[in-house]
Amino acid sequence: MGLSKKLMTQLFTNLVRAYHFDELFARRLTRGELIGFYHPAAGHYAPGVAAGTVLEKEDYMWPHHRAHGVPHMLSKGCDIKYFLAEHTGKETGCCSGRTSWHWSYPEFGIFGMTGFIGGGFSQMVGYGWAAQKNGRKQVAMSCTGDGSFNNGRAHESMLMASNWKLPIIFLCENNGWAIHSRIEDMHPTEDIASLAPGLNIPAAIVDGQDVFACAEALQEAVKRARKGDGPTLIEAKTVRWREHDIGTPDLDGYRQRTKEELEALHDRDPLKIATQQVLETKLLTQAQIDKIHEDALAECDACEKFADESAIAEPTVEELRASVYAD
Amino acid sequence: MGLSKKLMTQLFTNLVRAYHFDELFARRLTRGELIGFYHPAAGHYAPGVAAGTVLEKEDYMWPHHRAHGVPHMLSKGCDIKYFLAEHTGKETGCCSGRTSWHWSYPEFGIFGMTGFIGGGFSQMVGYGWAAQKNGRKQVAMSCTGDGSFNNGRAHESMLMASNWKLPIIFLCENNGWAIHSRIEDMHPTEDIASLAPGLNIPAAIVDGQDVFACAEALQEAVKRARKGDGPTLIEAKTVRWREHDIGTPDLDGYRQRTKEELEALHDRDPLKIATQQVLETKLLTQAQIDKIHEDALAECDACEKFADESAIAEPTVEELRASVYAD
Amino acid sequence: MVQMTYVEAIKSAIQEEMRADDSVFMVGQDIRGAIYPHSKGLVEEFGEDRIVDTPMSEFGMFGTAFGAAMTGEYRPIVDFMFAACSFCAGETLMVQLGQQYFLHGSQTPVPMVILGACGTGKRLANDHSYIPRAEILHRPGLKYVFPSTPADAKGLMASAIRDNNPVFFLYHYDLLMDKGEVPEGQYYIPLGETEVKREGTDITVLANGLMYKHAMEVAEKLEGEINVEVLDPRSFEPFDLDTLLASLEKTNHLVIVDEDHARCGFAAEVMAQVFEKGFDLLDAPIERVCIENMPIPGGYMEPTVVPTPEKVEAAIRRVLA
Amino acid sequence: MVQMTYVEAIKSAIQEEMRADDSVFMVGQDIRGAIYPHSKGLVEEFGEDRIVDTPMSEFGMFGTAFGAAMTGEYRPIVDFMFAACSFCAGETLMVQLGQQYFLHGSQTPVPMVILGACGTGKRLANDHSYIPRAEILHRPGLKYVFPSTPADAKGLMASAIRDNNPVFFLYHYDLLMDKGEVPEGQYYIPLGETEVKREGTDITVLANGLMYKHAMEVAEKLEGEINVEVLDPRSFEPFDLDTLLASLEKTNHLVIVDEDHARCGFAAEVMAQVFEKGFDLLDAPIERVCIENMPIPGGYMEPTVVPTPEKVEAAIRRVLA
Ligand SMILES: Cc1ncc(C[n+]2csc(CCOP(=O)(O)OP(=O)(O)O)c2C)c(N)n1
Ligand SMILES: Cc1ncc(C[n+]2csc(CCOP(=O)(O)OP(=O)(O)O)c2C)c(N)n1
Ligand SMILES: [Mg+2]
Ligand SMILES: [Mg+2]
Repeated sequence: MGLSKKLMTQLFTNLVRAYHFDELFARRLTRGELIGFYHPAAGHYAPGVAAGTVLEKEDYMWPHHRAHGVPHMLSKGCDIKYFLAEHTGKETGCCSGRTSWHWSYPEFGIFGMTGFIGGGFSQMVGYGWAAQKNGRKQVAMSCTGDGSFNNGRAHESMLMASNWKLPIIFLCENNGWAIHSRIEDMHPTEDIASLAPGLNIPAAIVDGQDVFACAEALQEAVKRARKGDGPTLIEAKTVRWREHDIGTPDLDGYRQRTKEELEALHDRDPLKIATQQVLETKLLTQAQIDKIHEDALAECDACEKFADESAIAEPTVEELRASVYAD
Repeated sequence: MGLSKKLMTQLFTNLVRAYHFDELFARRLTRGELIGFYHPAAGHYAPGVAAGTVLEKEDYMWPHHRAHGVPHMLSKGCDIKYFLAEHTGKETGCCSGRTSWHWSYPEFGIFGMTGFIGGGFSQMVGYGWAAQKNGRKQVAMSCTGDGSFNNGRAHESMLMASNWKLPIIFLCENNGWAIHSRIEDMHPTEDIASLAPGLNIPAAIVDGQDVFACAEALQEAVKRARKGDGPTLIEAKTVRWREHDIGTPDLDGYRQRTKEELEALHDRDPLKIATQQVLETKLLTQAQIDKIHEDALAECDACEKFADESAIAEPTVEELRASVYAD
Repeated sequence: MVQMTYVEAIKSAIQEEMRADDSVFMVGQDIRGAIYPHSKGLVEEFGEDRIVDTPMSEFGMFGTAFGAAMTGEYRPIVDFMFAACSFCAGETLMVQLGQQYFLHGSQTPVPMVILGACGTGKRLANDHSYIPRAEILHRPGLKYVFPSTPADAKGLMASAIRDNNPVFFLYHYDLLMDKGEVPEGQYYIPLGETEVKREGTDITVLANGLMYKHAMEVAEKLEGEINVEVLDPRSFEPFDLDTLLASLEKTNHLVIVDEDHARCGFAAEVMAQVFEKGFDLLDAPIERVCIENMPIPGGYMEPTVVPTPEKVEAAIRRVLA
Repeated sequence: MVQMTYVEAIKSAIQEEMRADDSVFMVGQDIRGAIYPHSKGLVEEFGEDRIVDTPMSEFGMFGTAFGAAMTGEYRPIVDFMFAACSFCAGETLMVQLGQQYFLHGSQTPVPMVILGACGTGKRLANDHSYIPRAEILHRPGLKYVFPSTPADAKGLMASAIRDNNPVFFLYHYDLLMDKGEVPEGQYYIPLGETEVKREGTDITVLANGLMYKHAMEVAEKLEGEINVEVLDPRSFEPFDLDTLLASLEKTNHLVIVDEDHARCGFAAEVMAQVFEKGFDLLDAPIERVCIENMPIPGGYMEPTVVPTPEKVEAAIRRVLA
């Protein structure tokens, strides 16, 4: 395996953190302690964790909306308490409580998001362009779902990245679904990666349930990008154990997803797989693993405490008017 | 060759007509006898002629803006006098003189156009959808340039056509240029056709200077579509002997296109190639060919006469107001 | 008359029209599974050929409807899920759609409905809560309706489907479960009829959608003190100014409430038209109560920037002061 | 002061700013070859790294500028060739661009210029002649300027590039070759200053771009008979109402000429603002002279639907009647 022990430990730790944060966000949404909606990871943790972990702080990133980007952001080093505060409408939120669910961590190369899927592909070209020109060997990581590759923005973004050999990694987190729609009905080939040759982009397909496999492929792609060899498309095959967003029926078209299908998806639990790997390779002991879980839970608690104790964001209209434009 | 003699004669005749009409439009624009602009075919005649000729009247079509769709439309059976009248601002114009350069031949499955390249890809899906559902075995032909395939609309249109096996033929008229931009700088692979496998669409590359080769490939694709086997991408490699639109400098990036390059492009003149073919295969005699040219020139004259003698379209504002909405 | 909710009324119009006319079909994302409830059960009744799910390809999805409409054989409904998603279809929707018929010699009608849900209240910020309105009204060739009640929902949707032009039918999340009396069977509200929803003599409030509810709430509250007439345009294009002018003959005072940004909005347009056609009818300047000229924030600050019953009441009092 | 054309003035501002600031770059289609003349010669001076040609991928092209601007290291100019092409970037331009800064906590400025040519006169019909205006003004967070003269062209472009927000800088085909005096070196016109371009006492005409020329033509013609004051907003957002109100204090009459569709247009917005802030200043209703609410036809019928000097004069006479 081409991953250092340090990186593997980080990946494992971030995976555990992503898992616990996903539980936290899902629980809070269900209890009415989170504003808006929540699109749970529910099995779909590893690609985002890998993407965030292999990057440097100053690299650019577009996190995926799945799990509201938390796996990606926490792995990149962002403190999730600001995002949770945002998601609960607090003054301390990463967008000053103005969105309920948008991220913004400019120091980490994460500038915001949009509710329009595919919207990130467009600005990704600009991140890549900036990264290429500024000479600091930054890269830009685009994390989006399988469904987003059916959008024309994906085509334009990959095409321009390829033309200009921009340092962009296109990570397709393919969980096989877009809301109620099976990828088989929405995308004409088996793999999203099949788009890459037509755009002269190298591609790889990896097991999205294996965080180490994801990281290896992504690390390779990041290396290529930093060397100036251009973009890569990485397709990580992952799963979605639950409904698209909490509370929405979990349908296959217009019929309930079957129990059998859902159960089968649990065969490959990214946390179990990673745990087995770190134990087998003796990277970590059970005691160390337990400690990682404990720390993650403590971090979750601290974030909740921070968010819950922060004041509600209720600026005056004058304050808001004064912040529409930058000086 | 899989083409009937009748079809070959039609193709040759339409090619001759397209050539003379292109000269006519170019001449009129230069003389100020045409409103707006004109994007001459200048070597780029054959794909459009083939596309129009292999279709039935009731098939749907999106003509290419190159030569303002005239090769396509005349080959499909449209009387060009209405288009010329439109292009000269006359009451008898195919859009009642409201556009100066848009086409509209609804009885021929040609419903209009737009100045935004790529705009046709979108509605093409609807034509294909209608053609598939109405059970009359219609097909829809999309004719656009190489440049348009860099637009996301192309991706979405081909993807949906592939998913639904719509009877659409995507003809890429690849003349190697988009205004001043070389395809090599704008598209990351050698062929536009390389996009097709990633979308599970069969594709073929043909010599766009050989009208018979184009027609053969397109006829095959039309057959597939009528049988219900779905879309095909046909890439016809053609040339552009002149500037993008008349009066614009003929640049390669920001330098003049070289004489040598332009001269080399003339090596493969579609009219010469076709003439040689019809003579060699004894499809037509020189006398017959001469007659075809004569008839085409007479047709051009008649169109000009019609347009020039038609009244200028100057409706009252009340008349215009009354025609914004359909009843 | 039957009691039904606003969303049931929308669906009921779609059902009636689809039963009556095979050429009506619906295309959108996850509409078979009814990600938004107006399409619930439609695929079971009409089948997958007429309730069509597409990939997340807004240009292709929109084009499916646009192209099919032009062939003259179909009357499509394109469902953008949340209404602002319609902007994802770019110039095909914003420019081509409205000009197609007129520019090409008024030969090829484009009978289609553009459907989307929107409105503030969910606190999800601009993308999801924004109501596309003035941008659409500004583009010529596009009709636009927005229902305030279940009966409006049914009657406007049915008329939108029957219309031979592109009609935007947008509806409000927050009204979905509102109940009301709705005529049974096919029922049409002609496009372009402002409705006097509540009679009054002191002041006219022009309001629609959730704002209509705010206006009614304020009118009830002020009952006895100020006699508020509430008008609902229902159809923003075509817009029936005459009914408004008739109301102003009586009240001589006007407040316009619009759940849209003020700048270059519908409220400004109505003010301009009243300026042009009813200048002498007014005893005081018109007030408009709109969304602040800023992207709609989510979280707890939505009420700070969108019209509320309190703001409507204050405007009424200022105009009458 | 030097004499130069409107298009030279645009270019000169771009050059000055690019010389002064390495972070300014330009991205568009066929701009190296200057398919529209404002970029002629720029690639020779600034190189291919800063004058960047893209494929016909409007989302990617727009995103190059949008993304680069957000990184804080670049001040891009994105050139859409003809201005309506900007709609091809769909919701990224219409929704994301204006909300990006504010929604995300006012942390990440988006300093960029959106450039495009437009205007009637070429008879090419709606797509090419249409001036995107009210749709942009309606979307919060976007600034918008449009020059009428060479000096405006230079000063507004320079300020647009220096601004830390997205600024639409659109210009008119028909003014390209107009000549005028232009200050040498760096020259800035602050955004949001209506200019009194011609003093008068009887009536105020607010007009911009080609319409400004029409207004001046009419003012000269009426000289002696009617004393017309001509105001040019230059910047539509931010818009300086105060200068207009000051003018109305004097003239008490207003005609607004706008080369845009009337419905929900800038003219309506100004009428609304005057209603709100200057109701008592007016001796007669305002008239707006705008494009008819229909897609702009090409051919010979353009003058029938767009404002002409004759229509402006008629409006002035009606208002003063
Ligand atoms: C432009 C746009 N179209 C549709 C939607 C509604 N929508 C939200 S998430 C989603 C599916 C996304 O699927 P995918 O990209 O595979 O990501 P996943 O949720 O499966 O992780 C859709 C259709 C949207 N938000 N934006
Ligand atoms: C959306 C859009 N972008 C840009 C343009 C300007 N434009 C007109 S034709 C053209 C190039 C077209 O190239 P191609 O598709 O290869 O067709 P060709 O003209 O070479 O036949 C461009 C960029 C446009 N009309 N619409
Ligand atoms: Mg998915
Ligand atoms: Mg080309």
